[in-house]
Amino acid sequence: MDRTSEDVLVIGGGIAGLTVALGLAKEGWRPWLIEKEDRLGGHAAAYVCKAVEGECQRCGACLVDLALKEHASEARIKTLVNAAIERITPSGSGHLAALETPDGLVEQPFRAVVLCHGFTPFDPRSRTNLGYGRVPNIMTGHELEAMLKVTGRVLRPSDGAVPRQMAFVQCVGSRNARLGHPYCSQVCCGYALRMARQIKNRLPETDLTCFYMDIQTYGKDFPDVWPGLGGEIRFVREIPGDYFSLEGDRVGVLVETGDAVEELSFDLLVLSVGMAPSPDQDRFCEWLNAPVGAEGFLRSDPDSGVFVVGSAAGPMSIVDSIAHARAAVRDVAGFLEGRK
Amino acid sequence: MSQINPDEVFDDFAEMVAAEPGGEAIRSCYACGTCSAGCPVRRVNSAYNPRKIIRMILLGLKDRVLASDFIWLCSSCYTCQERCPQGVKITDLMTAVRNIAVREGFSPSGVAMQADLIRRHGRLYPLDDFDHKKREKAGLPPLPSEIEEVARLLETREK
Amino acid sequence: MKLGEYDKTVLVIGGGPTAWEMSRSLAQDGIPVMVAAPDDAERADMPSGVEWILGAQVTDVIGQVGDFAVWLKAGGKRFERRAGAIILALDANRQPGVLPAGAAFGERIRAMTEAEDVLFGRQGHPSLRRVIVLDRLDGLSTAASHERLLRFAVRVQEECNATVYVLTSQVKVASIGLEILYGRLRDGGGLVVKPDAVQVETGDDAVRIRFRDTVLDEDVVLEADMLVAAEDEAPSPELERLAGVLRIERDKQGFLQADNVLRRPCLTNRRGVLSVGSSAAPSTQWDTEQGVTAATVEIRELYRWIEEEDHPDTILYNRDFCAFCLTCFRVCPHGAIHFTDRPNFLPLACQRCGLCAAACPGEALELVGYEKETFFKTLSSLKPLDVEGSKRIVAIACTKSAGRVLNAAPADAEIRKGLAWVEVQCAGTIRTTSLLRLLARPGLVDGVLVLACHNGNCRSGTGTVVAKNLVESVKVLLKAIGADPGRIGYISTAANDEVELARQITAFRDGLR
Amino acid sequence: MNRYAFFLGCTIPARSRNYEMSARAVAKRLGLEIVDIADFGCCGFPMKATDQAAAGLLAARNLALAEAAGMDICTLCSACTSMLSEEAHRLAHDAGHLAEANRHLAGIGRSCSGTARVRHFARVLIEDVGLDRIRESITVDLKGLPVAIHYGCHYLKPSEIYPGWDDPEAPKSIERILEAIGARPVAYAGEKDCCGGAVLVADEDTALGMAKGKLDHVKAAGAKTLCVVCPFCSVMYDDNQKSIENKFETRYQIPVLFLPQIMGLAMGVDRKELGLNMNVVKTKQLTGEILGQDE
Repeated sequence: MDRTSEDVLVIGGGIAGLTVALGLAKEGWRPWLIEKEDRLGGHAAAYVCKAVEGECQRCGACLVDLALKEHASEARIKTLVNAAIERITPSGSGHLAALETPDGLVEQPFRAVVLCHGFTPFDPRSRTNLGYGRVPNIMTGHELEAMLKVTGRVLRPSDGAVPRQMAFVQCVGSRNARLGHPYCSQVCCGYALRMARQIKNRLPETDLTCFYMDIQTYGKDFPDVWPGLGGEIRFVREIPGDYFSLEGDRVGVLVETGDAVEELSFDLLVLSVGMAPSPDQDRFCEWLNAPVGAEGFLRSDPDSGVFVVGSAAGPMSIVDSIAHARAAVRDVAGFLEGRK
Repeated sequence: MSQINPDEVFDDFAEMVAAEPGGEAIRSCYACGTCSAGCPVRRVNSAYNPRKIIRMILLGLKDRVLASDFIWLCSSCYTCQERCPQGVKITDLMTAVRNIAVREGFSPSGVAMQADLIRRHGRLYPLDDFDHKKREKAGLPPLPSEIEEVARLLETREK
Repeated sequence: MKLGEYDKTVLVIGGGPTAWEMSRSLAQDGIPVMVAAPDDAERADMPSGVEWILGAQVTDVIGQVGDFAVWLKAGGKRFERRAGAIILALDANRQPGVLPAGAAFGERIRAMTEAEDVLFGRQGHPSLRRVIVLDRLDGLSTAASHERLLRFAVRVQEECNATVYVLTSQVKVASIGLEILYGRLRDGGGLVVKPDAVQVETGDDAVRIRFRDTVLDEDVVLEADMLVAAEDEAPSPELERLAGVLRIERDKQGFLQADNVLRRPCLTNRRGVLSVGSSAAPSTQWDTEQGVTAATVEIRELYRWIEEEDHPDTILYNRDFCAFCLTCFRVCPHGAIHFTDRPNFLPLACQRCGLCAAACPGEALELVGYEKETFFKTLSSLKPLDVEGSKRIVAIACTKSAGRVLNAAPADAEIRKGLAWVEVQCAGTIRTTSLLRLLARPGLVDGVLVLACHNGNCRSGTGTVVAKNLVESVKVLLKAIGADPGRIGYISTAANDEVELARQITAFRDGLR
Repeated sequence: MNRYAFFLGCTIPARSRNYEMSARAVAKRLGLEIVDIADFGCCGFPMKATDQAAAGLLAARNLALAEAAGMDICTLCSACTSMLSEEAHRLAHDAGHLAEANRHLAGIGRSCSGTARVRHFARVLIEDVGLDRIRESITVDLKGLPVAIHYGCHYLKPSEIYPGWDDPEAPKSIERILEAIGARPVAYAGEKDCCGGAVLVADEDTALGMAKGKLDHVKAAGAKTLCVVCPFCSVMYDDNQKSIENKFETRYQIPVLFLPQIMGLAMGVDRKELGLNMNVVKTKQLTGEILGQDE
């Protein structure tokens, strides 16, 4: 089997795309890896290490760095960053991709296309009752990640003060039939509670509340973590109904408490936004007529050499994206080798 | 302390509500509390609690719900319905439950009276001579005292 | 047993669906498979090219990837086979949760597995009006157990058309498809409640359950034809035995994969010994599918690696200093040392952490590339820059984490101010003498840092702990001789943890006298 | 020039003539031709609780009348707006429902095709008249009169029947009109809260309690008047203000004006023509301040 020909296009240089490309390269293939941003790593590269007192919390964010390291020493992958896809058209038994690269337009036929375009964080602006963008000091979990990653601290956007009272609201944009998101985003309980633990550990006087419906079991250490969390974080099994601004740019919410509706207020409120299909999905769906699954994410179509991997295929943690991508290597290689 | 007993449970009550226009999505409820937290009525009168009402229906507490006063407390402001993450049309659901209650013979006098007025006059407030004079004095155009066509429409329908 | 013969056959341990999927996946890729099935139930539709050894138990394993000698016990006989790799693919071992006080299993109260037989078995579906599924209420259920719980509940609903009540504390739907399954349960009239204070009373005609409905804040008493106790995946005793035979790490619960993201999806501490599905962790169908397929990819890569690259010795052994104390054999996290009349260091199994060399009391071992003399030379050649107003620090950094951060940081970055460092394969390989040599350079070095990976994120598993203990012991030493223990410090970090690492290094620097 | 079938419903012609008068006055000044259709009856809203199918039929009948007259409906009452819009929405999107409605309408010799468009007076002002023309019509400087806006519920919700209209969670439409006429909308807590009007029949205490909460916030915010666009809301805040003051032993004296009443003032329309003397809470002092004279 001639593996020197460049037969497979991997779209998206996030953890899934990197892992698939590396796996295929190890199998001897010469995949193209195309990324629209100017750097590889995707969302996960912007996530913070959530270790607490030297204990890894199994978030997997550091695994991206490993993949990048491996990628740097892998000659078989042809990597294009800052590159866009003009379009993909059927050609013979394969796909002809027109790629907009920094050094001009490139047309290249591929037998297989691996879609690793990832997800897009749910935009809370589309549910205006959440007050995001309208009420000061309401931020998303992704914004909190970025802040911790860059500064190592949590500060209120409005005045840069250290928040004493913080709240997380879970399932924002997830488990939501109204939005056509009939899925749990899988990662939000993990990232919110891991960050909460880290914040609590660095600033013990911070008062943390978590509004939720169901806490998902994340990571193998959950049985050790969960029972104790109650002491560090106040868990309220309620989703607030109203979000508004109060004196001193505090965030007010109305919450059902069982016997009354209480107004609670916080210095900072974090919306644990979930994963939504990437806006790029529609184009790929059209070009490759890949099927869309019940959850609204693309599905693989192995017979025509189209594979959807990682969070492009559905909500997935970093660790699960890697598992999915490792497994995909076999399917893609199998296709290229002419096996099913 | 009150307790819900097996003999209060009608397995098909939720189905009955789901079959009524507006009640379709009731089973999608996650009991997340968004509705109750935002409810302006619930804040003033804790007897009204949309999440509890939905739970009672899902549990099948037919008599308790239909004979209650609380189903008549919804101000139909749609705050909950606009926000429900599961697309439960809570306001419309309350209308559905009220309709069932009326059919089963429970309805507050005021509500029945309103319906009766409209059936008879086609208006909630039939205009009497006093009203006509007032309107004339205010330079407002004359209007018919009642709209008998409405009565006819409802009769032909009920036939 | 003899080693040194490369064999591609993969030994799959397990006799159920997971093992079957695993062997089929390997067979499809043309990899010879031998399955050691603990049970002796014949399986129809056996994948072709798969040798299925029924009632087999693996009793002993030595060797390295591509070259394992395996002892099996089956049909009363004990015999040796060879394998290139070993995959643990045992199915879930399920245990019902604890019933509330006073309740006991019987006609009307059954564990889910049993209930499945009764309700969907040959004798067809008994007509039921109501079924209650009682899950554990401590919130520790998993997506795996709830995938099964929801499937069961939906099936009862659709096949026995009964009303189903599910009592749980947290609905676990963090796996593709589960939320939709949960929706199907609700749409079909199923009700999920998150109760407090559950009591169960059994009568002859029905089972009654009393609980506090946390939404209504009232006590509810429900009557049902059957109460079904949900089950969790628990590690079987067989897993514990195999962990010993194969010398692989287990997680806190006892599953055959350490709680370490570097091991996911299917790796263990031993190269060529893989763990998939319920052998590694409570697994949903999705988890198992990914694990099985990823394991196949792993095997393909391992064999290619064995064939295409040369594998020189990784450990230099000096017999004169060896006390045959087996320390190296004990500390090796990767099962890379096979002890005969002497320790044999298996190059295909060794992952070059160097823990054995560091632990060897006679200093009879050296990790190639980190020989004592040359390493000490590097250490003594370390010259922290004399930055105005800054203390001088020398660090020994794990190449997997801190090394990455320091190399990535620009030369003028705060984190590198007055810092010189040397990288090691694992912080656990640092010797006391190395640290003392560095500390013994006052005027040149103000402080010494050991930079390791976070605990639970160490490739060699134990390296982090070893390094931390080492630093503690040196502190004690310094105290004992009246020196300042503040001169040495331990920091753990990750390759993407630069901000926090910088903060801690600065804190250490500022703490130096 | 635009013509509209003017839908008054039941409450306005009998109980809120000041709303009707001011709306007609403003419409005249802005060149809106509003046509009275004598046969218009109850919108159906009050029947919803008893029999939503019958309620829908009443709405369909009114829509049929508007269709026959070939005009869009312009409403003043928010309840009417939502009832009629909801039915129009169903007739337009549910063929089965349309057929069913026509089957019954045939009994009274009427029919509808589900094309009738229903909009609230304020929406017509913004969409068809436009803020510029409203600005041009201003003759009296309101000097940033602090006004608290009560949007109410049915003016905005359920949003699915008002495609392309204001955001119920952060409404702006009335604010824009008031700014255009030189008033100053003041934010206050609980701005989106319901007046409680629909609960009045079932439980007066609850209804009044809801209205009280609003009045407290409006007072705290220092607004000089509360602006409403629905007769039910007016009943709660204006007609019932006194009883709320007595019931809860407090005092507000907050004039409650219909949007067109405030607009009329800015257009220099005479108090009487705007029916300002019919408001329950006296408006003299307020208008005096605005017009810079003590009448």
